[in-house]
Amino acid sequence: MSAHELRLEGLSVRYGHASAVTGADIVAPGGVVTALVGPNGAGKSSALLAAYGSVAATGRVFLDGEDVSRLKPADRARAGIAVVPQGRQLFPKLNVADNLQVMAELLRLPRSAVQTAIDRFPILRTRMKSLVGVLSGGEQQMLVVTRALMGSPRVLLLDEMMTGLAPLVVQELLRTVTQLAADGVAVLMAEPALGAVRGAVDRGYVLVRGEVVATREDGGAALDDEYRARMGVLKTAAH
Amino acid sequence: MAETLLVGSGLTKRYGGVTALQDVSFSLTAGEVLGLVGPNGAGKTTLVDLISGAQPATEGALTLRGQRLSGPASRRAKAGLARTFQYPQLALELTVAENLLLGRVARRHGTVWQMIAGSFSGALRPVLPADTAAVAAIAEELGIDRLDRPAGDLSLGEQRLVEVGRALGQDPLVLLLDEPFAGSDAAGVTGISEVVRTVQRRGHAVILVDHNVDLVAGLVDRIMLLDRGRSVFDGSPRECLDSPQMQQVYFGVADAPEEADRVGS
Amino acid sequence: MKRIPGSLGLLVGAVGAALILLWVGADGYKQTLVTTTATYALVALGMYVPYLMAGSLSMAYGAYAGIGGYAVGLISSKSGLPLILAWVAGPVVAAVVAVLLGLATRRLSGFFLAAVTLLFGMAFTAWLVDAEGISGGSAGLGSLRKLDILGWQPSHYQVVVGSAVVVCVIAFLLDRLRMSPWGVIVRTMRDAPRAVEAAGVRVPMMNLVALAIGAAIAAVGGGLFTYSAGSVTPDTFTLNLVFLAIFMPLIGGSATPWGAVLGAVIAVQLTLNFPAVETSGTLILALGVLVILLLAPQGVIGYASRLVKLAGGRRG
Amino acid sequence: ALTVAGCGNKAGDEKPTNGTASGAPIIIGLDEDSTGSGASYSTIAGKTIRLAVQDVNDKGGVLGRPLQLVVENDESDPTKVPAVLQKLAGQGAKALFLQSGSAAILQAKSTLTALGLPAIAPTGVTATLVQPPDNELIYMLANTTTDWADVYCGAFKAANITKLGVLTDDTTTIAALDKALLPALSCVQIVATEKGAANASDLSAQVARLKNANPDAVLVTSVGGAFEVLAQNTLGSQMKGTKRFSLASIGNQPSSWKLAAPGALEGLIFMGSINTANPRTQALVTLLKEKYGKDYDITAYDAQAWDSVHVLKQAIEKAGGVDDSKKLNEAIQSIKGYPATFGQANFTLSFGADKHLGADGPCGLSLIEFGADNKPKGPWATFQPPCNK
Amino acid sequence: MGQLQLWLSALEMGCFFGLLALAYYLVLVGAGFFNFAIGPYAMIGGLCTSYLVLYEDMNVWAAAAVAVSAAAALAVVTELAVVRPVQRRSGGGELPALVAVAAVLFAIQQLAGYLFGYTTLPGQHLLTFDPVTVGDTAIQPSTLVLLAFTVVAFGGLAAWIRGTRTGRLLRAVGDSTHAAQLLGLPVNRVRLIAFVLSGLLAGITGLLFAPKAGVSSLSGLSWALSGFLAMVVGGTGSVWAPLVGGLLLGAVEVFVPYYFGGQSHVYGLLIVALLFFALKPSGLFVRRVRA
Ligand SMILES: Nc1ncnc2c1ncn2[C@@H]1O[C@H](COP(=O)(O)OP(=O)(O)OP(=O)(O)O)[C@@H](O)[C@H]1O
Ligand SMILES: Nc1ncnc2c1ncn2[C@@H]1O[C@H](COP(=O)(O)OP(=O)(O)OP(=O)(O)O)[C@@H](O)[C@H]1O
Ligand SMILES: [Mg+2]
Ligand SMILES: [Mg+2]
Repeated sequence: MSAHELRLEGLSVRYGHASAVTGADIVAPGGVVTALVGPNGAGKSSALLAAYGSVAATGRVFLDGEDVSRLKPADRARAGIAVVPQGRQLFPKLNVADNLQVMAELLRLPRSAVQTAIDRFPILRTRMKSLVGVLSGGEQQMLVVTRALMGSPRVLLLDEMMTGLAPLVVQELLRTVTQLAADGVAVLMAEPALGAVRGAVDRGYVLVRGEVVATREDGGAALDDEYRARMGVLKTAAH
Repeated sequence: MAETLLVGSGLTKRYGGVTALQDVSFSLTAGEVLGLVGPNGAGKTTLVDLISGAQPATEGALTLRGQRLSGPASRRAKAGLARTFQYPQLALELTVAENLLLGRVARRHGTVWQMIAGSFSGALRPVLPADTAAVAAIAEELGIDRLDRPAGDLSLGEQRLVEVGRALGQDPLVLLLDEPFAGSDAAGVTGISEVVRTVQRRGHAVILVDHNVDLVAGLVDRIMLLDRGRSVFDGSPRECLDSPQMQQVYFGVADAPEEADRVGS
Repeated sequence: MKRIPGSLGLLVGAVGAALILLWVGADGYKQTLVTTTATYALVALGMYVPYLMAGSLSMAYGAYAGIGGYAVGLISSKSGLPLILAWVAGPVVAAVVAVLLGLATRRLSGFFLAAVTLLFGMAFTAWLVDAEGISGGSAGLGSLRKLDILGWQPSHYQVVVGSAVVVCVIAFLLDRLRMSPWGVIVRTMRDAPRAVEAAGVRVPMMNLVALAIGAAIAAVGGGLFTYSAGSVTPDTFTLNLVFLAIFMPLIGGSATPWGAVLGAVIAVQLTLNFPAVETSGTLILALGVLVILLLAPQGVIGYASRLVKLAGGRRG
Repeated sequence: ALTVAGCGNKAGDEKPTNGTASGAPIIIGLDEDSTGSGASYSTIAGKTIRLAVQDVNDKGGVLGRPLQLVVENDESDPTKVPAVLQKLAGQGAKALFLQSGSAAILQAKSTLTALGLPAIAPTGVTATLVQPPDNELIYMLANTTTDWADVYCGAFKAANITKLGVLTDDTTTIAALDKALLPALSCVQIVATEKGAANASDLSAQVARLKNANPDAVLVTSVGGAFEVLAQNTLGSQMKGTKRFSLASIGNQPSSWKLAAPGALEGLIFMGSINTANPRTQALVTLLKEKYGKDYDITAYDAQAWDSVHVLKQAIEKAGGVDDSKKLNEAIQSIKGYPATFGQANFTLSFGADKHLGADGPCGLSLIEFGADNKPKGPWATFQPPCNK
Repeated sequence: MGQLQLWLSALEMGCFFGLLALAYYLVLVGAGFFNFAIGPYAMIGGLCTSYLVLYEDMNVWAAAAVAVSAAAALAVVTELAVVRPVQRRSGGGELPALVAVAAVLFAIQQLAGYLFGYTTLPGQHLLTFDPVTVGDTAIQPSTLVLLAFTVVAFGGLAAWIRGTRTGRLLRAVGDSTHAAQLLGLPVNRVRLIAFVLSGLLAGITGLLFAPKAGVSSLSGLSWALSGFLAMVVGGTGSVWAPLVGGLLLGAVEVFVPYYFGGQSHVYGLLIVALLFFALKPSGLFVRRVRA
């Protein structure tokens, strides 16, 4: 399988007068897991959603070299960009099956896609007819992840994907993600702290106040050190 | 021997055919921090809900300092409980400062008469310097800046910090934290850990739910492990981390959990 | 320099009121416009606390204003008590009624309250017609006594000025209330009731208090109108008034109670004093509301403060 | 595109001109509901007021001066009434016509007292309008409920009706009217009084209860419009064979006749005021048909509006002007024996300090029966009010 | 006559309220707020038809088609020109949108009065056939048509909402507009469909009900309130909830006056509502989720 690639060039996001991301250049090549780390409010989510198209942004987004900046989110999704948004971006008063069905239809997948997808987390299968709003926090997060992995994405945007998941699930998901990356999918995961996912990360960016301040190509541990150092430096500078 | 603060016995919660919590008992002494861990859907949030009164228990009883703890959440909050929500519950149109202020002032306006009196004093003397100062102190401790922004403008991680700050503002006897570390950066982790320590220093107690077991183990005196609604282990962090139960249900090799025994008719 | 909370609003409001009173002068029509505006403003202010702060929509404001009006009528015609007591009795009774209605729906979300209060408003009018002995039936109560406050008998113009002052004072107090801790609790209830409950406040009870305050203020307005119009009938305060009162804060700007006052001024100007006589005031008002919502969704005050900020930003 | 042609509400909206009259105009205020809940009947009288004013001006005006109307719309909203009246007064109005919903007119009374301006409510029938409090300056033309009671009683006696059922709407206007009318109907036993909402969409429950009470006849008291029609439709289908009576409104609302189910109004007897034997009525009919086309159905509203203008004209002439409103008020009270444009040929209107209600005796009334085509067929053969004056 | 007539009336009123409530339900599900302009849409459906037939000599069916399209067009205008921009400009709060549709309600009523007059016009019959007689009770054609339309409308919409792609999208969008927008669901299109459907539904409902008691420009407000009550009583948990709410309200409107006298109707409604809400605090059908 050929390796895919997501490239963000000069990406900027503004909310009214406040600037959340300023001129970020970020590349997520296929075959490896790229991390976007930065403190709370650094602009990670904004950058990811801008790449997906559901937040208005300037700058350009390339998927496998093709400019998709003008595409709507739905079209980007169909083109192969999948997103695990932060927080509970689900439909609480729809049941589990319908939540997945909505996504399947957006991606124009066959009916069977829902059944296949749900096999990722057996616990969800037992709750197929439950309203999503009664599930536990972790169960909901599992559903968000399941939904993102439904099609056969070329790019995975994972915003704090592991929030609220138990270690057991985290390990399994990391295995899945590394496997997908190995198969050529471009993976970009945003985390405020690398922690448990450090081992799975191959390269990454440090984002502070909307700007990329560092890039590391030599693995998750190095990136984490860089990030800590940057934050430490920033702290002392502030005093 | 420290005073016993909060005791729960035989707590059970059923939703239709789903048993979310089954006969869980625990006790919490002053100055103690209890960690609550368990796989997803184990019933941790449900236990927090039952204690805080957000949900009525199907069975079981609670006492706080020997007094029976019952009734709506507000009454329990007045008795000294404070909690955070796994997903932040902020008033997004209000500023960060106002959201923090809520925790600090709500108890003061608890009863009907206090509410009425509050409306008069609020109209005549709106802002008390002590409140402003207290809010500023909490924000400082958690590293929250720019208090005049609407809470809706915050990133999710920042909102979670405000959530913790609001609960701390209540100066609770027992603070219930539901996954406070999820999505926090290093500074946030330090801030929240500091909050836990502060409450502990005051001789009050904390129940800490989180999946970041390393952080939990470093902060708590005891860990209770929940699995499928039951308490399967209760002991010191060390013992717990080494216990076979923990290995099996929490870290162990992934095998599909038996759901059939929980989802009944 | 330490700023007194709410002083800016009061200052602007008081200057505005003074300008209006200057414009009015001795013109009887304009004086009536002021009392009508004050009445509308008080009903809208009454709605402000429960509706815009706490998010519970009550449609019984016609009834609350009516209670205030009938308090004036009854004390004037059926008792020897000083008339000023009507402004105590009316608001108290209105608050009690609001609490009872709120109790009936305390476990429900906003729209149930809207439904029940709507029905109550209708039943109240029917009751006024039926309860001849008390309310004077469909003819209502008229021929009111003049106010006599400890020997001081205010002239018509003094009543007009007084009503403007009352509106300013209530708006100022509500503005301070909004900023106070109490106001923070009430405003949080709208979006995050679970958090408020978990922090130690019984949300349903707090809602009742908010509803009671609102009803009491509206009753003050009803009393004012009845006094200056000289009579009250079961149909004086209709559902129309309630809808007007829903519009007003949004026209003026819902961020502060002063928006409700400004909204009342605009509503009265549009429906009663618009140059295109004989056309439908309701239509003009409805279109005005739409235009304002589309052009300045934060209302006139929100729009003005944005302009001020922009101007300040340029300079700074 | 939708055209507005044929739509009654626009007709006659033009402002009256000064005609042949010269001199300083005499300003008269018209408080009208042109767009609110009272618009459907208020506008009928409103346009005839304009027509009458034009007619007066064309014929030389009052004391040689033209009448000039200033008009404000209160949308039948009582909270707007004080301001509207003040505005009219501010524009120089020396007398007022109150042509709005009755709740609004009731609210107007106290403001009139404050303003000191005399006013006529041309189509008012609610007795409370001219009763205390604050009734010193307000006048009404048509017979009120006391006269009606006599006429009904005569009719019931003639038709051998001893048990009456009443179906009434829930407006305050009708509540006031019922209060005066029903106790005065002591000639019959009222076996049931049922009330429905004025904007009701269904009255079968009320009619079922009436039917259970087994009355000899049913009297519908309502402001007319949709309620009246629904009541007659329901009565017509569910209480076939029971005699039906009504107040005046249904007769004054030609537009409502079309609303009724085919034949639903047949046999209904209403309290009419239009009698084509009256020469003045005939003259007005001619004028109206000239103006609005030959299909125009005259109503009591037209006639009463016409008379209001002329009563006021007479009063102004008697007072020698409008500068002294007290004098003008007394002048209205001094009008005696004005021959009315409605009612029977010898029907007159007189006013006095204690008589704010013009009608002299029941000759203004006439019981009219509907025919199978849902249109008034003519005087009811069984009984007519005695008119021996 | 007996009870049958009453049951029939209750059924007819219930269907009418239920259909209006269903129109509310569509917008509530798809766009998440109460569209009070539903009443005026229905009024336009009835009034415009009558006006065209009576004053423009149009054929009933043609007039009905024009009127119902006008109602649907008003719904589209409400969404495109009012609700959408207001929500966008005010940051999605529910209050401004609610106030805006209340303003639309009054604007439509007044414009209708201006165009079609302020008097009540008789409703027009789409189909005329002999009344069906059951016992000694005659069921009017207009009643039968309304009942049939109720069955079709509810059946069709239930199937549509539950079973089709757009139906599911509708529920998703109304459930969390934010999530829908974030995922890239066609939020605007789905909402527009909801508005058009509710406009059509309300327009037809008004048209079919008008023969019962006529229709005037001011019918809009009272119809809006009746539909709102039925919606609140029914709850939002199921497509059938509006119908149940409507039928319940219809039964109250007919049987309370029947058993407790005509004077009782307003008090009766209030008391029934209070009792009902005390026992069933969130309406008959709800979907409860954790906050
Ligand atoms: N209202 C409800 N109806 C049905 N099931 C429910 C309801 N509320 C909770 N549950 C179920 O109860 C179980 C326990 O939920 P709880 O939220 O307590 O889990 P948790 O331990 O907090 O999990 P997590 O770590 O994922 O947050 C879950 O399986 C959940 O789906
Ligand atoms: N809707 C919004 N309106 C205004 N400002 C916003 C909005 N959303 C985010 N921001 C601001 O933009 C900045 C970046 O937010 P973003 O959510 O992208 O951060 P993040 O890096 O994902 O943070 P976290 O780790 O907490 O999720 C923050 O300062 C935040 O306050
Ligand atoms: Mg983020
Ligand atoms: Mg949980």
